[in-house]
Amino acid sequence: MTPRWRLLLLALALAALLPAVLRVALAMPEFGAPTAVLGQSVNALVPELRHVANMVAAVNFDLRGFDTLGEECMLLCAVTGATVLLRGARGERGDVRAGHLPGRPVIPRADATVLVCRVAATLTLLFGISVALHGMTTPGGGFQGGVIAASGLLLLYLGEGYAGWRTLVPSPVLAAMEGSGAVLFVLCAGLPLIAGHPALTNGLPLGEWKDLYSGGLMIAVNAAVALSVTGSFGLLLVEFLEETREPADAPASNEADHEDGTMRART
Amino acid sequence: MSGLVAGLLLLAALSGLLVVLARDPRRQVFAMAGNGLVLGLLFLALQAPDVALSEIAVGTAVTPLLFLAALAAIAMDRAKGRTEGRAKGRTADPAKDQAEDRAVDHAK
Amino acid sequence: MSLAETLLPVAVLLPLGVATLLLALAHWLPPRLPKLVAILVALAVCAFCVLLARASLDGPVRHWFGGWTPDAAGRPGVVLGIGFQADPASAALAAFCGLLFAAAFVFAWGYFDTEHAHFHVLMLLFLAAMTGFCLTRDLFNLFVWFELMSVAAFALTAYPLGRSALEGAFNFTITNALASFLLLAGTGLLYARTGTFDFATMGAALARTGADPVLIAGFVLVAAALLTKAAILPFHLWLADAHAVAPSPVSVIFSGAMVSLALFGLAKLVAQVFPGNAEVMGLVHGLLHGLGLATALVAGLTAFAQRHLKRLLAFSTIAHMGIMLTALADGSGTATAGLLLYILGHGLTKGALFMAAGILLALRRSADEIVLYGRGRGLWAPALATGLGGLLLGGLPLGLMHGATGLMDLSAGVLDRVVVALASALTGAAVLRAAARIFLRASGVPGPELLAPTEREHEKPDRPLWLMALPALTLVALALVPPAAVRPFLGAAAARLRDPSLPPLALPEAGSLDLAPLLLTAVLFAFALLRRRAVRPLSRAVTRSERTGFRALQALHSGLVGDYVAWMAVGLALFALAAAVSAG
Amino acid sequence: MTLLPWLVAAWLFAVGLYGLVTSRHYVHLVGCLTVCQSATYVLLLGIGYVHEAGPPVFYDHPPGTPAVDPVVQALVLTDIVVGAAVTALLLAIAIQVQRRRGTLDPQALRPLRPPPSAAE
Repeated sequence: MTPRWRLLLLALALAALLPAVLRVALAMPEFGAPTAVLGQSVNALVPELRHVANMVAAVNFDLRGFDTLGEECMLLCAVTGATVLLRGARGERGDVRAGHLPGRPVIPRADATVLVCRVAATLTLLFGISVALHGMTTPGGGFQGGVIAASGLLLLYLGEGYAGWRTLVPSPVLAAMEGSGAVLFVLCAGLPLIAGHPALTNGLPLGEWKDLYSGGLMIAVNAAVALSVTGSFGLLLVEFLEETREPADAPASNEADHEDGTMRART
Repeated sequence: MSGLVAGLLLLAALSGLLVVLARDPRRQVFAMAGNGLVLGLLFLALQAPDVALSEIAVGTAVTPLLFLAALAAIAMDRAKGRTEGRAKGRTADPAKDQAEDRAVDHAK
Repeated sequence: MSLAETLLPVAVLLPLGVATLLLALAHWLPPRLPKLVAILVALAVCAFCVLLARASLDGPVRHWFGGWTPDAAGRPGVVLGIGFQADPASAALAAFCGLLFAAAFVFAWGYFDTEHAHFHVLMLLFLAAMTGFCLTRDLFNLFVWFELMSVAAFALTAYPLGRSALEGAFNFTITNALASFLLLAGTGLLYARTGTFDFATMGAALARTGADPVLIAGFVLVAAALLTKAAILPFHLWLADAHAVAPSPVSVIFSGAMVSLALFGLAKLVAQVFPGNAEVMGLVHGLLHGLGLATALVAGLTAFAQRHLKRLLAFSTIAHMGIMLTALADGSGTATAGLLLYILGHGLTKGALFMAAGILLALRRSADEIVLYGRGRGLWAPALATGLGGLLLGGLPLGLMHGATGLMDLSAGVLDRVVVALASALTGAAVLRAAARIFLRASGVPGPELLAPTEREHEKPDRPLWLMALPALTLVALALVPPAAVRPFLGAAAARLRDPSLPPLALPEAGSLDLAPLLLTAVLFAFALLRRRAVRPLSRAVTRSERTGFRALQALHSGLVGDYVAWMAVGLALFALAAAVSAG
Repeated sequence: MTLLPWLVAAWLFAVGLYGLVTSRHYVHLVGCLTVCQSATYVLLLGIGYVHEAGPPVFYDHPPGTPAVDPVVQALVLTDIVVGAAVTALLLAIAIQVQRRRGTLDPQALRPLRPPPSAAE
């Protein structure tokens, strides 16, 4: 099909869909006045039942915790898949990585840059941990905290340069974090079964409302998610940034593009 | 509906359109980050701070970054391809294909 | 809690736990261990689900995660948590997935010698997603497993990193990601109206509300998503790309279980959530039925015009999905029983056929029936699997698939029976033609299949033949089990898919011996192999028009992702128009 | 006016589809997919919104004060993860496609192609 015909086909389909969309939009429960009772029931019942302030966290880590387990596994699956795809061309062994090749141009950075980046990375990491820790009481939680913590790795990259960054952030450790976070989650789900309770039963003391420790098992699940997400996104960033470095023969990169010719002449 | 929510909804519709219309992938990345920010604000206005926080972390920071990294990798490969020539192993040699096919067809 | 109730979540948690453990310990494990563990886990899942299927014969086995039973809220119609429910059909299908995975793991033994067990991690997550998809009774939870299944499948398709594999995976990912958005949007609409995700509660709420565009739209979006996964026209275009290029052990799972599982999910939703809504049931009986027939016919013809064995098998899968969709649209008890049996029989047969294709890719370095002409001689095991598989697809009056067709025919009209017979004959004859060319060196002048797309990729060769042949032959042998052996179970499964309290359905003994499809297969097979070079003007004209027709089919399956997306929009528009017509 | 959220959701999905169909670059195509996905965020959060209500976090205001639906928010969180996961996979595939084929134009890329002899 030529692009023109394809566009025409889409236009026809969308034109046919338009009246249906309008009919459905008119029949929807009015915006701002939903009729679904589940959400309001959660708001009414769960603070009492679980002693937590953040209802979204309660839904994510307790009521519908099993969804979150599937979601974490999905992330892990995607990261594993992306790793396989990207490493396929580079080879899987860490020790023959581009980052360890001798002769790579080291771009000098000002001491101030390095320092600022180190401080900022630490602060980002702490912020991420704090967001994750306060997941039961304020907006945030393991997922958001994990993403923020993982993005702190990027600041390290900016500051340390490639080689230093690679030694600071070993990908086996990230993979182990990702995997062990998910294992912890599976244990949270599976251990109650051994005691004869349903999976993911929240059997720990619930703690005090608005307290850092509130929600019982949710704390452990939250920590598992934080660990797994940090590992996953960290690994993802590492693998993608690795791609911007040329493996093997030509040590070209974004910053070193202009040096490319001279490098190749030398080798 | 408050004017704020309505305005942000319209802005989201507009920024989504811009993401699609930015045909150059590099420009699109910035449109995408903008779209993520608008969506984050919209979610905040819709009283969903948890979602807003993740959308801003993922939609305006991590995802655009992955796009930039991918684009850098692609640009590098293009540059390498220009210097080395394209034929080597990338596209199968059509002449060889044809010869092999003809031999097979004749076998019957 | 009874043992069965405890086992219910374990069927998902075990593969998930082992996969994550393998990932966490990847750097420190001996390379052979993950392979062995993967096989054991798949067999364990299979065994657990068999136990669940047996236990659920006495009534459904339920498990409420976190103890959030429907009573926990103390408000009627409010289900706070997620439930799993094993009825005989769901548990049996989950067991079948475990079995197929075990066979695929054995088949793939030496294939993936990459480090860090990434292949096995992905496959185990895939398995967990499939069992979760079978056993859940929560619509959003279904979405989560649907998506995990998709993500694992995307990664596994691209795993070989070949040119075609990457592009096939790209098309697969884009179309199926769109499908998942549709599923989520549909879930949202249904939630907006019913305020729950639980199948049973949602069904009760739906029965109370009458005609409602929101509910119909919710169904349409959910159905479109599941039909995309199940590769029903016009959402089917991605399948041939993905199944043809994925590594063979993965194609076994794709064609054997993944697509039919999506159809099973739809059947379950139609049976448990939507029976109270007349408009939706009108769409099911009308539009879905028509789409099923069209799919069977179009894909059957396209399969007949393929030369790449895996692509041929992929189109045959689409055709058989169409046949299953007609049974789903029929919806009667016997048709549902037929559908369940067909899923098993087709899955086993197709799994074996993809394994045979994989053996050729490994040992003869091609899957193109014209390139492989006569080069399969001496490979008796894949020859046997391909021959028997082709005969089974083509309507051999033995085994599970034939029993299933017999059950489906009980309530089918004449048109249905003709189309089903034609589609199975086309796919069976296509497989037999390829087998005759590859293994027997028998061939007429190639017809339109000469023009079909192909690829020169091969798979890792140094694997022992018996290790690949054993699972293939086992699957064929299982497909040949007489349907009478499962009839009592099947009756209970079909009835309880709809309502757990229904008594088992009394299924009739095998009906008359229907040889029509097999005869049609034989005719088409003879036509393919006796074809001579067209010399006379009349036969030339016939050949030319035939080529034009098949060119149109090839053009439809263009491999361009933009086309696929446009056709998906057309599919949605079809649903919208059909709903508008039925609403008057 | 109250139709606006639903129409915006439909618009975002349609615009995304338009982008997918007309795109000439794999990476651009992935960007269009994220636009399609943002339609589901808007739809779901729109479904859960309550006028004059606060966020479903009872920290500053006690339980019992009106709050929007937390369940759909949890669903959207899952959805965002799905989006990131799929995007990462697609970008990884795109990088590899560029390496093997030397182009990223969807119009030039199709898995399995007709054999050269078919041209006749």
